[in-house]
Amino acid sequence: GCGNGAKKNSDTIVIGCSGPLTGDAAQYGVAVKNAIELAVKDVNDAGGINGTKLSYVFEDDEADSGDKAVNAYNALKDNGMQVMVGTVTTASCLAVIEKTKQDNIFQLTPSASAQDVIKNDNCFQVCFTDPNQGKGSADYIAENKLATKIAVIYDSSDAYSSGIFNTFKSEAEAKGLDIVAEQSFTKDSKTDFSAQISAAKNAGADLVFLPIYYQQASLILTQCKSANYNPTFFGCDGLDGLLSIKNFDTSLCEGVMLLTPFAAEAQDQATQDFVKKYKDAYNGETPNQFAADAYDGVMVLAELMKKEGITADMSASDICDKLKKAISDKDFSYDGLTGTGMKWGEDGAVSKDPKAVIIKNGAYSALTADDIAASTAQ
Amino acid sequence: MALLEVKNLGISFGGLRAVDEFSITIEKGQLYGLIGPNGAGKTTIFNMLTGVYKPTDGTIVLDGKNITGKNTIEINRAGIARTFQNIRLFKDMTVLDNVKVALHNHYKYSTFTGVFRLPRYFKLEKAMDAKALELLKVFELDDKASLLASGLPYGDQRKLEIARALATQPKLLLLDEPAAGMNPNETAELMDTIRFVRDNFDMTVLLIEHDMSLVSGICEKLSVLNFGQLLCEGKTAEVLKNPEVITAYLGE
Amino acid sequence: MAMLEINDLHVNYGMIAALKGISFEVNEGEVISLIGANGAGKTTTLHTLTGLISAKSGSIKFNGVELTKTPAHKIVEMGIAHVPEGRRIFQNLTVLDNLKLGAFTRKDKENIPKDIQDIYERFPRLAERKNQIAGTLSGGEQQMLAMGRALMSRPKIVVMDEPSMGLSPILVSTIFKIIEDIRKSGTTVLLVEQNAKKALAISDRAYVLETGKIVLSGKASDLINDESVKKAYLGE
Amino acid sequence: MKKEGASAKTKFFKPQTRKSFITYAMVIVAFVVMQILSSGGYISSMLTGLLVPLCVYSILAVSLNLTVGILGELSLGQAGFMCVGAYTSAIFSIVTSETIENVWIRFPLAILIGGIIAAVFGILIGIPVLRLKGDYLAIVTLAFGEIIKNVFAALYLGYDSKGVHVSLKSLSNLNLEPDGKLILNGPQGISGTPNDSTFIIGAVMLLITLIIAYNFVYSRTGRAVMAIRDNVIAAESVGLNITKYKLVTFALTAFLAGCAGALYSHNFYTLQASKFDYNLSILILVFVVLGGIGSIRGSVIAAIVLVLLPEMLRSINSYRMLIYSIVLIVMMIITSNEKTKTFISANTAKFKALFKREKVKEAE
Amino acid sequence: MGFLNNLINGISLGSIYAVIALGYTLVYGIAKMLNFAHGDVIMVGGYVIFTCMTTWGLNSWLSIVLAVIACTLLGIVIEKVAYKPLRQATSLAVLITAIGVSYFLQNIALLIFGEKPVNFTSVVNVPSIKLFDGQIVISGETSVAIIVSILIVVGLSLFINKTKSGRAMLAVSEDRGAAQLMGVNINRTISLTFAIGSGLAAIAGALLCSAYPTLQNTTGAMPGIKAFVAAVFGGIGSIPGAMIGGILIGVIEILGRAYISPQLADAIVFAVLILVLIIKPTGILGKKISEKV
Ligand SMILES: Nc1ncnc2c1ncn2[C@@H]1O[C@H](COP(=O)(O)OP(=O)(O)OP(=O)(O)O)[C@@H](O)[C@H]1O
Ligand SMILES: Nc1ncnc2c1ncn2[C@@H]1O[C@H](COP(=O)(O)OP(=O)(O)OP(=O)(O)O)[C@@H](O)[C@H]1O
Ligand SMILES: CC(C)C[C@H](N)C(=O)O
Ligand SMILES: [Mg+2]
Ligand SMILES: [Mg+2]
Repeated sequence: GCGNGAKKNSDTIVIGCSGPLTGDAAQYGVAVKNAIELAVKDVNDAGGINGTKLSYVFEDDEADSGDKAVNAYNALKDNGMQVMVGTVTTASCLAVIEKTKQDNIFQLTPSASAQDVIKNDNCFQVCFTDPNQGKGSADYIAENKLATKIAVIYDSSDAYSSGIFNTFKSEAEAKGLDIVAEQSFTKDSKTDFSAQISAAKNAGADLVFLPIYYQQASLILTQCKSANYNPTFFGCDGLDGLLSIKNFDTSLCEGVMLLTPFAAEAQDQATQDFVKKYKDAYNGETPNQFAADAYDGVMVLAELMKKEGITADMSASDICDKLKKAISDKDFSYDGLTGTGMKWGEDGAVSKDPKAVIIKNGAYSALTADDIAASTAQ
Repeated sequence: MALLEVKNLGISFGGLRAVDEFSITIEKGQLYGLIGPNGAGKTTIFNMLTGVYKPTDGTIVLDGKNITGKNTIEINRAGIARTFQNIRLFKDMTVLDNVKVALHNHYKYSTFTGVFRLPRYFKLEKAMDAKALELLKVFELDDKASLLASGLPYGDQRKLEIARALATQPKLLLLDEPAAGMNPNETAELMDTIRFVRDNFDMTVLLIEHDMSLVSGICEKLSVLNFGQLLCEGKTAEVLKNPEVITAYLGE
Repeated sequence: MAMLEINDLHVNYGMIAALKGISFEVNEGEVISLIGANGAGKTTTLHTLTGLISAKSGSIKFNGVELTKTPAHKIVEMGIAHVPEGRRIFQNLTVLDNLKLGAFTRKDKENIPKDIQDIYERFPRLAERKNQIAGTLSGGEQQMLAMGRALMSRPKIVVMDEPSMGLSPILVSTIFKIIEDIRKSGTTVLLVEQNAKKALAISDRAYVLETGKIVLSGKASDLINDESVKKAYLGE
Repeated sequence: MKKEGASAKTKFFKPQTRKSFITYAMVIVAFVVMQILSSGGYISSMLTGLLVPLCVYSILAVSLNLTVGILGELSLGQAGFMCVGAYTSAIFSIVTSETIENVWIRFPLAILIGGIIAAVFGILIGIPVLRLKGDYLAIVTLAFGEIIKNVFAALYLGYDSKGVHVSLKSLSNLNLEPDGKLILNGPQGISGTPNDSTFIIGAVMLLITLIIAYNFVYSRTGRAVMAIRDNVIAAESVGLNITKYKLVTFALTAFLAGCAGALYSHNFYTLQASKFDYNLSILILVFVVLGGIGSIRGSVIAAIVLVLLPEMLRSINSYRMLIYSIVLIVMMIITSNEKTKTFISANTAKFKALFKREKVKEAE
Repeated sequence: MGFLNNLINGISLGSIYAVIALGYTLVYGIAKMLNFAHGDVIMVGGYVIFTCMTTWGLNSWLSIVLAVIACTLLGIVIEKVAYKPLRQATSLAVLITAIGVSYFLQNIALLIFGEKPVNFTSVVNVPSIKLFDGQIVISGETSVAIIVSILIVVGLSLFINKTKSGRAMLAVSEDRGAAQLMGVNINRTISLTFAIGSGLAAIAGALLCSAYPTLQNTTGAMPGIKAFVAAVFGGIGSIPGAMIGGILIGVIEILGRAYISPQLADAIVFAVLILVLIIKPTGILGKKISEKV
């Protein structure tokens, strides 16, 4: 560890996070940043950590996988970060995990979902691990006999998307599902999906699995419609946000199924409260699942800190040692926006139940046997 | 044996027969002039002699070696150097470096030697500096050696081009309108320089020029080109009296 | 009042002073020569005149209008045409297109074809090559094109920078004849020439430029007999 | 005039030698200062973390300047060469991390391998492409860089008892045995690269790069390359082999970029190919142009300033990149506008004259 | 049938590239600069239309007209502020400034419109054409894009060859100094070029965002690069070349994706580009400019 000669604000406990605030992926970084701000405020309003206030610092890493991510991390350290709720994306996270390990800083990423992110013992995730989602999706489709012929459209240049795809594929094979079309796109060509759609259509796929983000998914839905192709669409948490795209014809989403821990349109009180608070604070924006993950992340931390009696003058390393143990304690569990009874193992992965939801009448609703019957009947 | 023997050279551009059936023989040590109206094809002949254009017909033999159809680099190595009608210097390099570049094929050391500055580098660079300065002195450019070529006045640029051509140590020097843009005094100086070069470097010179004072002052023989074809050739004084040459080219 | 009045003109290239305060004038209908050695500043003078480079100080008045503050394209409209050193023809356009661009500022569209015919008569070679890409013309042909192009704007005054450079003797005579024709047709000419003898022969007056300063001026017929001019510029 | 020429000759150093030695001295001084400061704990983690990347970007800028400034060709593929160097050297280090334990042997080897393979790529792309000029060459180099990036991003590579497995499709197509070792994981890139890069190595590499660059420029080859830049036809007419020298320059640029890539990849545990996109190539070009085309020292200074700038602007977060862009435009205009350029050169000349006079006085 | 479908998809993607490439090539051909900010002007056009239609509820025609006006003005302003001071500078310096402008536009848009992508309502209400019982569908956006790009090609060619301003552009593209000597107002001509180029960018923005209805501050970047590739492919500076280049790039991209490998489709496009340029170093319709020695 190099000189920790940074200014240290001694009366608050400083949470740090880095994520993209500029560039292509800025929306994810901003969502997480907003949610952290909201959560920190909520914690402080409720009396802070045994009286000590929380504060946060957020740095732009442009979702970079190299020096920019490390720069952002170092800037956080210089700003007195004691615990990290980050980073937002896998790319940047992989670039800093060894640093947090060296510096012994506790790291709880809200949204970086690759498996490798949590390979060190000081790193934990709020979101699902990509392979889990891939496996979960394949299992769900197989168990509910949603389809016989499946097409996949994924982003081969993205770790999240190809991570899910890789495990989905092997699990699907194991479960005897028939993947008739494996179509990918890349970061550089993510607006035109005509070739992928026509491949899926020609292969006669009746379900298209979309382990991608909602923005591309919305284009795929639009383009499928104009290509006269109406399969069942199935996706993961990345699809959350579909309904809140400004000015998007949400009727196209009718019948889209997804496995997600969070849905902004869900009717439970906690979600409703959070969504309302978020909308009020940020020009009526609807929070996506990463915002929810980040909110949960801060809340989990606050809970643990209270329990461990963390104070502002503790060193990052001491805090890390305490929180590491506390979070993977068998008795610790947390009920949050993205799941009830969330628990963490020593591997750093979270165990929580994904909800299978379907978009019906412009809102999410839990997936029922009837829905499944209806969709397979088509 | 003649130094340069060109037989039946010809080239076309699209439909235009720019040069046709052109032959010329130049003896070693001669100062030979190529004249003719604008657009007659003089520069085009230079371009074929130096491999810029590939002739469609004919042969070019230099010092007994057939160089027809060879590329510019091979031809330069075989012994022909030239200047250009529209000056082509290495503008962003110093006067000295312009000449040193042309010494390239005579002072060889590898890129590796250069990058790691082995002793050979220092030895050869020193020799090149000396040689280049010696050449520049001939053209009275030695005190401008460290200036950028682009900053030189027009007349000096022409002289530098000749110095650069000489540095490749050719057997035959082609000069394309060396006196263009010079006033009579400067032209007279240039004539002395060309003679000096011929005598002291054992050079053979073929030049294109429209300035009759230079042509009649230094050329021993002339070929006159008109519409791509040889109009006449012979001793300078005689050619300049030829009535056909007078009507086609000289006027009055 | 003279048509063109240049007063104490200074021009710099970066740190280098190319013109160090020159003054001269050109009257309507005259042919004026500027002579001088290489690098004396002749081209620089003409470039400043037509606005291609800007003056450091001094003034240039054309029929009373200050040119140093006028943008180049306005200067052309006012009736000054420039045959630049090195020709500067449009390399990738045809001969005809080049001539048409010469008439760019003209409002009398209907007369343009006739003027093109006139140019073709003066330079028959251009008529033969009217559809050739100008960049592939021989040097002499390009010079003819540059002159023809300048005349297409029907200027009040033509400034010419070494128009005889690279031309065959017969064409040099032609060019000087054309210059005389031009002056006869009422156009004023400001001529920069290395061929001082010929230039002086057709000029009314001349100025001698040396390293950015005018060192001598007077009637052309006087200068041609001046010993120092003879020695320095006429090669006698 | 004459006098000056004579006295220049008697001077011990040629002006170019002086120029290069000043640059070396600047790098060494900067290195020593940073070392002292960091050992005293006076610099922030951020600056400490930036030291190696600063060396990397400086090397990249200097090497690109050889192609852009000395050869005069616009290349937008620098990131591609860097990517090749970064990946191949990292693969080498991962594979050999157990067999060659001595870092001082392994890492230089890795850097060399990265550089050499990148140079091979440089030649491969160079041969067909050198017929092209200007913007056509630029687009082809950009295309080449994008191809490299896309292929590496799609590449899965691993080895097990049965040998090496490669796939361009997906992890499962790799058919790796459970005990196998995965080296390249498609878009997730490469991970587990030993962190061998240190500031010392970076600074030494930068110094070597500068020496190579300066010596190259002021050698027979460099002169030939500049002649080609200034006038191809004239260069041919004095017998220069155009293709050869273009290739040599291209290969050298690629080699140095590859070495920089190696330094870069060994500064992180993981690396993804998406990093090496055309934006990175453009960024490096920005360094070169802003530092002054053909000015090697300028490249280094511009690289350092422009890498530090956005980091310095962190406190204004959302306006950071906006300000950066404005600064870039303004700097470009100041350094390239005729009027401001004359103004600056006039004033630096005055300043220098003043300085000289004082020196003379001192001497007296 | 599948092939036909892919071909049509390729043409529809390509026709969008073509419209963008036309603006690119115009500015390049005349101002002799690679305007890297062109793609971002497209993005601005998209946002203007979005604001007009969605926020203010104007109709699509009016919105397009407003966007064209806005982008034209923007083009002129950018030219005046950022490029004009660099008239005498190297083209590389101008290129870097253009990159600065590109960053500037992206980040200013980020501040104004936020980081979240918005969904764009298509400005096209031409019905799609269905062939073979709907097995092949040509969307309205595609037909419009093709027609628009043809109109632009014809319009620009006529403008350049037949009008006085057009001839001024030709002269400026050849030799600025000489053009000045002909009485051409260089600044005005370059401004006009930027105005037209940016106006075309607004139209390209309308078409791009209609066909692929999502819009964020980086929307223009990648299509800008692809269009640059298309312009070079067709022979940069050549107006019909830009159109042909655009369509070919689109078709190659889609066919590559469909028949070779979706992951490597971009790599394939670039590889084909390299191949074509090796065979024909000035692009498909680029004229070979040989230098007379
Ligand atoms: N690359 C080319 N393409 C087409 N025509 C050409 C080309 N090069 C030369 N020509 C034509 O060939 C003829 C001869 O040109 P060349 O340059 O050899 O003339 P020249 O005798 O040198 O004239 P000058 O004395 O005016 O320089 C001219 O009519 C010219 O237009
Ligand atoms: N672009 C330039 N940059 C720097 N110096 C220049 C530039 N153009 C001309 N000069 C210098 O300015 C001085 C005057 O040059 P100018 O071209 O006006 O001379 P000239 O009388 O036309 O000569 P010539 O007969 O050779 O055409 C010369 O010393 C020349 O080197
Ligand atoms: C915020 C998301 C884009 C992050 C994504 N789950 C990742 O791992 O990269
Ligand atoms: Mg000629
Ligand atoms: Mg001159």
